[in-house]
Amino acid sequence: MNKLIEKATSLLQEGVVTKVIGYEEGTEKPRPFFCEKAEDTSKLIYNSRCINNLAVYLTKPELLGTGKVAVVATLPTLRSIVQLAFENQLKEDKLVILTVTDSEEVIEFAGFAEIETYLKDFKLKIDQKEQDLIDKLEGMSKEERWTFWVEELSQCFKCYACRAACPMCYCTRCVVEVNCPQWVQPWASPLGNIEWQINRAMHLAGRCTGCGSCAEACPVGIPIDLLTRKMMEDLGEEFGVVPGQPNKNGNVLSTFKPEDKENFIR
Amino acid sequence: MDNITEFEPKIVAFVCNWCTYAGADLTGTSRLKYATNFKIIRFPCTGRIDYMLLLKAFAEGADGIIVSGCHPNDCHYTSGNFHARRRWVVFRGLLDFFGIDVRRICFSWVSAAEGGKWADLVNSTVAEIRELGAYKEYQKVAGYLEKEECNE
Amino acid sequence: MSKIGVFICHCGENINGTVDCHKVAEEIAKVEGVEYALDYKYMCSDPGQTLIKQAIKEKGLDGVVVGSCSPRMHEPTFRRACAEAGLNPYLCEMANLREHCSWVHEKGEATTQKAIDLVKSLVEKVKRNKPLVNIEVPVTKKALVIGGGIAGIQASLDIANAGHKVILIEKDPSIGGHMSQLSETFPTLDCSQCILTPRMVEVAQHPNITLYTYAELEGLEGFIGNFKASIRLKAKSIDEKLCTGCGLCTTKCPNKKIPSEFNAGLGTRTAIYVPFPQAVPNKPVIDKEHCTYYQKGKCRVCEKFCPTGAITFNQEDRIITEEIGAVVITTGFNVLKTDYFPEYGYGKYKDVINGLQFERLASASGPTYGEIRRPSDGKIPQKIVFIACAGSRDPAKGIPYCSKICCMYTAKHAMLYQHKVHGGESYVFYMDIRAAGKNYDEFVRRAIEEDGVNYVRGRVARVYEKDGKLIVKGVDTLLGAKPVEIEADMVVLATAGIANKGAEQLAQKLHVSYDSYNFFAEAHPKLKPVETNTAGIFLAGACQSPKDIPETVGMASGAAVKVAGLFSQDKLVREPLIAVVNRSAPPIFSTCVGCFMCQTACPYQAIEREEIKNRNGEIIKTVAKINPGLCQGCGTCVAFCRSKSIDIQGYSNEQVYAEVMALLNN
Amino acid sequence: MRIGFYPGCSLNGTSREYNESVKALAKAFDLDLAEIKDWNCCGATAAHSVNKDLSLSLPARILALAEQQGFEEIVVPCASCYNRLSVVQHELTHDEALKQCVTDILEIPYNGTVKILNVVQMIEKYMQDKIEEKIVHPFSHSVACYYGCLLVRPHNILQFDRLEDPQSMDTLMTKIGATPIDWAFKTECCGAGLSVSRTDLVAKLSGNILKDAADRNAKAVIVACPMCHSNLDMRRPAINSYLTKPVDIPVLYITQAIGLAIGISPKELGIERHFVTVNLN
Repeated sequence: MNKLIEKATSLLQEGVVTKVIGYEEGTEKPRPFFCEKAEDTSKLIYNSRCINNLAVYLTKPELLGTGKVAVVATLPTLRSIVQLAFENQLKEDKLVILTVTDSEEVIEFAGFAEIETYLKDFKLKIDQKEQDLIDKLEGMSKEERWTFWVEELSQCFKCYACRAACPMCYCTRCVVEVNCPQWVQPWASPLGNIEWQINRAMHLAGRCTGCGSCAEACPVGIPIDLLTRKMMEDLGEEFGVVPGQPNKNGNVLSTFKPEDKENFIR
Repeated sequence: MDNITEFEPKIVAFVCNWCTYAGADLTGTSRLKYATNFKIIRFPCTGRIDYMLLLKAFAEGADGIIVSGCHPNDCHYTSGNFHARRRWVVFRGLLDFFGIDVRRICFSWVSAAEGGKWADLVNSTVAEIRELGAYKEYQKVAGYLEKEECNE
Repeated sequence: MSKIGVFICHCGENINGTVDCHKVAEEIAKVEGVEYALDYKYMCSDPGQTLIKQAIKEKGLDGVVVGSCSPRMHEPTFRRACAEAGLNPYLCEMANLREHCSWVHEKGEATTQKAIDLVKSLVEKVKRNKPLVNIEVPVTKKALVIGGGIAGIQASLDIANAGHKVILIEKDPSIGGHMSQLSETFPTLDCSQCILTPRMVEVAQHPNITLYTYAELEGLEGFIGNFKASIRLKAKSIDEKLCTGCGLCTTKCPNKKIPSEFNAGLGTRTAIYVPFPQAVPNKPVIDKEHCTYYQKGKCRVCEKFCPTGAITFNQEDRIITEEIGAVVITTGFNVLKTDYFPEYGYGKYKDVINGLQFERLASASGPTYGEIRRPSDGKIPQKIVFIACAGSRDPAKGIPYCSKICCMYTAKHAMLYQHKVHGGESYVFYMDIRAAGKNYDEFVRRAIEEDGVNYVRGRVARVYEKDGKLIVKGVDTLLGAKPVEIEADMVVLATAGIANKGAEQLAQKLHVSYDSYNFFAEAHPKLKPVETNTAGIFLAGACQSPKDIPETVGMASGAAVKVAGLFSQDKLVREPLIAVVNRSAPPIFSTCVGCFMCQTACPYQAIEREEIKNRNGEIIKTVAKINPGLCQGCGTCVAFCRSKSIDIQGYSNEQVYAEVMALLNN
Repeated sequence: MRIGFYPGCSLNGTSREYNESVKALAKAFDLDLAEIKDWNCCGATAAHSVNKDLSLSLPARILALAEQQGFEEIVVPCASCYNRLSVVQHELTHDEALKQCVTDILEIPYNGTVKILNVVQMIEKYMQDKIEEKIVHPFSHSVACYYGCLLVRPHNILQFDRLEDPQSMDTLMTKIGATPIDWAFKTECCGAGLSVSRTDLVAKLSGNILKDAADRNAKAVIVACPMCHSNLDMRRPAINSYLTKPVDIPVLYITQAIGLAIGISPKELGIERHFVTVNLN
């Protein structure tokens, strides 16, 4: 792991960056760590247990400050970074993006383009547990699915942790805060919760990179990531959308092909 | 077309101003008849139609929805309908995964010349929705708390 | 607390026959915010409108709903009425009680109830309407015409004569286009150049027209009334001020073997050249690709002989930018080359030529001075075969459409041949004769009946050479599909008219759409034939689809009128029903997060990036901004925007939301 | 190199010499042509003018058998068979439903994975770069390469050579020292199946072909189709009675021409089976 610590130390010592965003050991699991002093770099860790998507901090100027910032990025984080960059949310010159390979080598990316090429070698895989659940749901009848979600979402108390954890939810004003008109019931209620999740999913269409942070963050453990994961699969099949490889023409919902399917239109 | 005896579904249609709205006008001028429990809302283009409006309509007690605009390549704004079509492909998939009854949303292309098609579409939709009955599942969830005034 | 006025129209019995209009008015009067409601026989009539105006004044209404016919019918009427009474016209909405209610339902409770619901929902909408002012965009009264063929010439002259400035650019050294290459023109057989050249000269001399030849469009930005065009002036390698056009250089240039574009490859030209004697401007250019000096670094013969020292080898391309208010695209067409037809001899037989080449042979200014001679040996063909629809209407060649002009020019060619080669035999193989047009069919009949051209209805399967003859194997479908074989001396293919080289790239530069054959697309096939779907950019001539001279000239004048109409006002006034990106107080400035995906959704390139700067001029935030000149108000961006930072005036989220809600809860 | 071989009816009947010469050539270039077991008629023109299912199933069965017997490639010398097999393969790959219905009829799995080669393609793929070194006596004659209608049409399906002015045979001929003439009848119809019913028409159509070849003094006509061959060769009496000036140009299969050049005995190539005697140098 020391390669990463070396790198971080040198970056801080040479004053290339003002802070390194990475992971440190937490009480139960690794947690995000904003390392600002060279002497603290020893705390930095990186392993398969590091799952928070650190890209979420990169859209928060108040956290980044004015200086250059380094971030230790996992694969999902890299995908998010590429997507954010495509959506004009990141300043290339203000970021040092690092990742650690299986052989524990540290890679520093020259730019976003380089990340994209790097990502091409890693096919996004949905882990079996999730896939099974998706298949289970698809196996169900419409009514069963509906009951499943209504029950799951009846636990939701609108803490918006899912939103806070998602790197793609960077709007200054989220749709749920729009009140003329009040698109989404603001209070926690089955309808409001459903409306919120549908909005969330629609807003993540072609943008979700499947990091799973949303579900991870949910205090009551609602498998909301299934929505976006399922959508990711569909969009992949329908329009060839690949997470972490944005289509330069625009978002899946802001573009079209004349030959898009319309078998459902009368 | 007036069998008031049985259940009368509430149906709204979101249509574009240039093709379907005009088509519906033609239905009128041709004096073709359809059920009264069916109302049209005018939009500049199908591209303008927000998927949230559909959900809101269900929450507000709609049993069925028609979304209709210009045929491909006829869009007054050249590609609004193409964008809409994309949106509906994605939205339908999601709704279905949610267990929301996509049969209750009928998408169609109706041109300004297709007054007849519009009448048929409305009548068949009304019939189908009548078959399906009121959209209780959704309304139950919507009415979970006594209805609040959502606008304002 | 709003004061809405509701006016229910009986439309005679049209509405009142099935809807109880009075009841509707009564019920609506009870709705919160409705100040005044009444029903009347004919709302659109003068007394009807007066009722509305009075009510607005007396009751101080701040919103009006008229329940009558379709808004597509009378919305302008009632909005005007409101405006006259001092109410902002966009505070008036219409409920469609006729086409969408009374005419489609039987008389009865339900129908009346629906009418009430419809009006109610519009009342809720109107409560949220905002007064809107029409958009005014300044107009630069200068037009850019791209392409100096007959279409461009006509359009330029018409616009210029209407008193507006015109910039005409032409990629070749001279204006004139294909028409200048033609020999005679159907159906009158008057000499093409004789009728064209005066207009070319007029263009050159017109005070309102600036002509740039040897020039191409680099790029275009901006929007209707306010374009900025950058134009590349290709280096001519001569100083036009010094050059007198004496033409000595062109006679001295040692490099004489270059196939002449003007003569469709049948003649040759020099490296420094004037494309044809009547060229405008009549000054040479040096074709760098073929100039010995430019290629090998020595020669400069022209420079030695030029009496005025006008040759300037060091010249470079110049790029100029012009502010313009409208664009007319008149880039014309081209014809398929014969080598597209292996079965007709692969362009491997010199004497299989295309229609344009025949024009040159038949033209007095052509390589043979108007005598029909074979390119191979200069002999006069005693038997000639014309093949119509060479490529056209032939999906196998990828061209299912009809090129429209071939039937006529083929008849003309055959006629000219008969006139020039006495005792010559001519055959025309055709699918159908399409001679729709004033004096067109008569013209074809003349070719057949008076000039004795043999018309054979059928396709030609193959052309091959044998003992110096071109054997044309075809079929005569009018004689029981009897195979025909003709030993011809020359074969002329009426090759399909196709889009000009680079049309696609130009379309993309201009953001206008084009069809699958790269012809530019008109905004509406019937009602907007000279407009493109980009406001302020118009079309004329064969760049839209193959067409003949009269049609082209008509279309050019049409486009010119559109431009003149646009230029007739100082400001462009448009309905304000367009999208707007919200703005709010610092530090937010706008809820737009600047993902700019909306840009990719807009069909009109109407969304721009606005940089919000602080006092020191540092960029704090970059947000989307709608260009009111370009936005057409489809609202696709509105539905797409995740943070709901874009809204559309007249169909705002609040308005439609309220409308839906009101419609559903009764 | 083991490749499937589908002779089809003609190669066991009217055009045995074609069969023999293909085999001989294969041997010379040690190419192992294994006949598809239990093969059936391709249906040719007859089937698809009477019954669509039949016209699809017959060729499909052949292809299915080839798959079953583990062939990745099959050589189909008869232009008509080649045409039918390729067309059916194309139709089935582009219509799932149709494919299903045909497999149901066959009751043999069909995937359409087999690659179909005509003789020219076979030579191009496995022989052409070895031809020159093998030549013992160059075939130094001017020849008219006659492709016929089935070998190159329909182009969008076969994707073989140029539709209107094919070149593949001409190129191969130059390799054995021949000079192909530039003529206009490369892909004209020879009369094909009308051979029996309307011999007069065949005489006319084939006559024109031979006449042009003769006028451009070709010393031999080179073909790759049994039908063309039998019309140009067997119908010569009829043809000559149609032509004012009789023509005695021999008609050789491309395999025979190459065979002769690389020194295979005329007997082995079945040259003596022709009606029009072949006496070149």
